[in-house]
Amino acid sequence: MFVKFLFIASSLLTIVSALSMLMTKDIMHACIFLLGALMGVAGLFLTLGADFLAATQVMVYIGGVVVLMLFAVMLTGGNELNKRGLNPVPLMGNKFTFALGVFGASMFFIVVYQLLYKIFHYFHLSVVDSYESTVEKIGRLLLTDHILAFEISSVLLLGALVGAAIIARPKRN
Amino acid sequence: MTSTLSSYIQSIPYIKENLYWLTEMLGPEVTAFVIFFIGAFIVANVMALVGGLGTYAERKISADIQQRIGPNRVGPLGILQFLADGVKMIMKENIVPRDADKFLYYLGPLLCMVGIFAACAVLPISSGFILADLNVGVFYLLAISSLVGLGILLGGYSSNSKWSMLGGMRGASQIISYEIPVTISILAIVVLSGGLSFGKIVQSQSGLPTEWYVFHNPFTFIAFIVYFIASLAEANRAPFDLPEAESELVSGYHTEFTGMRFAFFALAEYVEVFVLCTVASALFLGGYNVPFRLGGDSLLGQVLQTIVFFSKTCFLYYVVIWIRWTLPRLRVDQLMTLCWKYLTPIALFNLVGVSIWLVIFDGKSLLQLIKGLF
Amino acid sequence: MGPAFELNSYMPVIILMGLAAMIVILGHFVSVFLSPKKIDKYNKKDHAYECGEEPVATAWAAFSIRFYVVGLIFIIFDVESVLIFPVAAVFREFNQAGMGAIVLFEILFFVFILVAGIAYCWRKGDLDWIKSFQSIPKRKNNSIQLNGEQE
Amino acid sequence: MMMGLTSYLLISLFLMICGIIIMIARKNIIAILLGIELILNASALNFVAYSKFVAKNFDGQIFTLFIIVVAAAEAAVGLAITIRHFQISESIHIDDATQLLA
Repeated sequence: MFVKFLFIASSLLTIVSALSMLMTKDIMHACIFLLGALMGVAGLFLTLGADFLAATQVMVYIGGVVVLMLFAVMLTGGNELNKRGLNPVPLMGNKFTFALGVFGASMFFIVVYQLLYKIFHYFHLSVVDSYESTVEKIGRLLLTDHILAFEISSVLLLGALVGAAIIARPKRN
Repeated sequence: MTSTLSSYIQSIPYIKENLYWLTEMLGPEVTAFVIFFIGAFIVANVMALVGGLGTYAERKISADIQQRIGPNRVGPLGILQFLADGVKMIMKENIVPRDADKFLYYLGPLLCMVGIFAACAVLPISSGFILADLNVGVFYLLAISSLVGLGILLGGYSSNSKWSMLGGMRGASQIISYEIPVTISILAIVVLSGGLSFGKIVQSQSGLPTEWYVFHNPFTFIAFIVYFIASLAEANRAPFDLPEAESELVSGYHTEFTGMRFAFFALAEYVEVFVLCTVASALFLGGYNVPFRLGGDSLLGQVLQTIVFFSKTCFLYYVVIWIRWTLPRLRVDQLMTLCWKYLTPIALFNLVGVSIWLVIFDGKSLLQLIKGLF
Repeated sequence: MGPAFELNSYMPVIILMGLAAMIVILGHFVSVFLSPKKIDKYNKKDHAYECGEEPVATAWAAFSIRFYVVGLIFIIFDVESVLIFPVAAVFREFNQAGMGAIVLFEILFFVFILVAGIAYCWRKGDLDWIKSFQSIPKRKNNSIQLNGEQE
Repeated sequence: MMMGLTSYLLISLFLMICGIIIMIARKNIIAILLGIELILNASALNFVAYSKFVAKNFDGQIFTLFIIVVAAAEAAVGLAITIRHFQISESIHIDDATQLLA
């Protein structure tokens, strides 16, 4: 029962935040709605039994990427300068096309839902309710099967660190 | 309902009968919810009380250090001073800066409070009463407490004044840069204890100081010092409270917040200091373990464990307040140099040292090795 | 293996988040309801506090880039510690199973590559906070740099 | 019924569509980077859903962990480029980023 509540709450949070990211005129609000969408996806990871991934998502994305986005917005002139790029593009259509689009999309989603539900039901991919702790499993897999990816990701991080540091270094004139 | 909280409540004799009555009446899921709600309600109130008493303790101890009396008007010995402050805060007028960003203005304190109170769910108060004994406990706590940095950044940004924005940015950059030494020194303990859940880490230590992780080996001792310094900086406390202290920053990111919003920022700060002291005492100083396991897991044992838990945490809290009123404040560049050029390399060195120690001595502590020699 | 983690044990987390949000929202509305609303005669009250003077220009000026470099180094080390956490949690088990040395080598390899990264940033001066844009060569007797942008 | 594989796929499809729309409709570089983050999250959600319902092992979760690693590195470098572009041409509107040589 709690799983169903968590599922509904986090999927609602994700969908509402993603939609309002589309609508908002203010870049800072867009960053905060990204934060809401990431929180929602972390909740969905929880319902899928990936508790370590939910905590990673919160720590890396919300503690790191969103903070970096906010810093970048502030460093590039804050709100005033960024308003220019956010007004709706004229070809986005007016109210009528918007309503038509929403109606079409919802029809599409309902049809696909019924279709996929039948297919997956046929292949017995019904709900599997075996939650077990993932941290030890992921740690063991990282050390045995995926050791190469583990080591190469440190080289990737080194490259990102050095590259971004060079780019972001103030100009020596 | 195999979670530790309900097993703890079932251990109280007369509770067991009504529990069955409750489960028949409401069904297992809802009783779990009711029990967890009561537990969470207790923890939330205890944390609010701790935040309030923190302000009182701070003013009383600082008065003691400066040979003056400190608050003694409201209630016996001034204990209820924080209630008076709370009421004063509620009665303050709600002034929002001119064209401040309303949505972010109210979101800042909310993020701070949610981040800290959600982190209180995993604190190991006693062997039975860990509200949520997640097996990603320590990692979850680090993740959710990174919301505070965001709350401070939003608070500073949204109040439309250059100074609070600068204070907010400085506060956020200080918090996120000091999160690295905290994370890496906690990693050193996780390597030794072999598990992420608070219950397991505290259980692997025991009551006597010989078994604590602080004295386990020299690397964990340095890790404790690095952790304590970095957690002071992460809570914007003591010699690192730069964002709201410098003269030209006036009061940093919470200048423009009046009344209740300011109270939420201050409460979040005091509860964060308490949470960080709890993590320090749980990871390094043997958490709630009573020496010689007096009282075992019975109800009396639980109460003893809670007393040991609060005494260790309050001792660390006293040290934090004591440091605040003795050490001078650091400049911005000294602050950042300390973090990136001293604490982070030492923390990384500790992590390497602890893992080498674990492989060579199979995780035995220094004292066990010395005992093994004779 | 590992204790079967019950999703129920995440219920207190959600409840505490709800309680904290409720405290904030309730506290705010109680304070708005109770607190006095003085009329703002000279409508100066909601000016941002600038030690009394008129607030000058908007606040959203561009700041120096050091804040970004700090955030950048933080996120790289944050991701590194996220990757090491599961490995550290399993390290003791592997050590008891006799494979401790291999895992130790893997962790050292992983950490030392990133230590090389921070050493590069240190050497190139990205870590120090006071760094004037006009890169005046460091005077031997480190007298005060007058025209450096001190922050 | 509700929590099957289909609902997770549809949510990640919705996130993907929102990400793509944001990348197309927005003219501000940082908003486009936000759209990229959304698309990466949509694929991560798909991986975890399939690894739970179909493969029943942990490969999907390991892959999502590395998606998060790469997304963090990408965001760091992308924002560094944006800030340097802003320093040079005083604007982060996508249409002003026309010359390769600063």
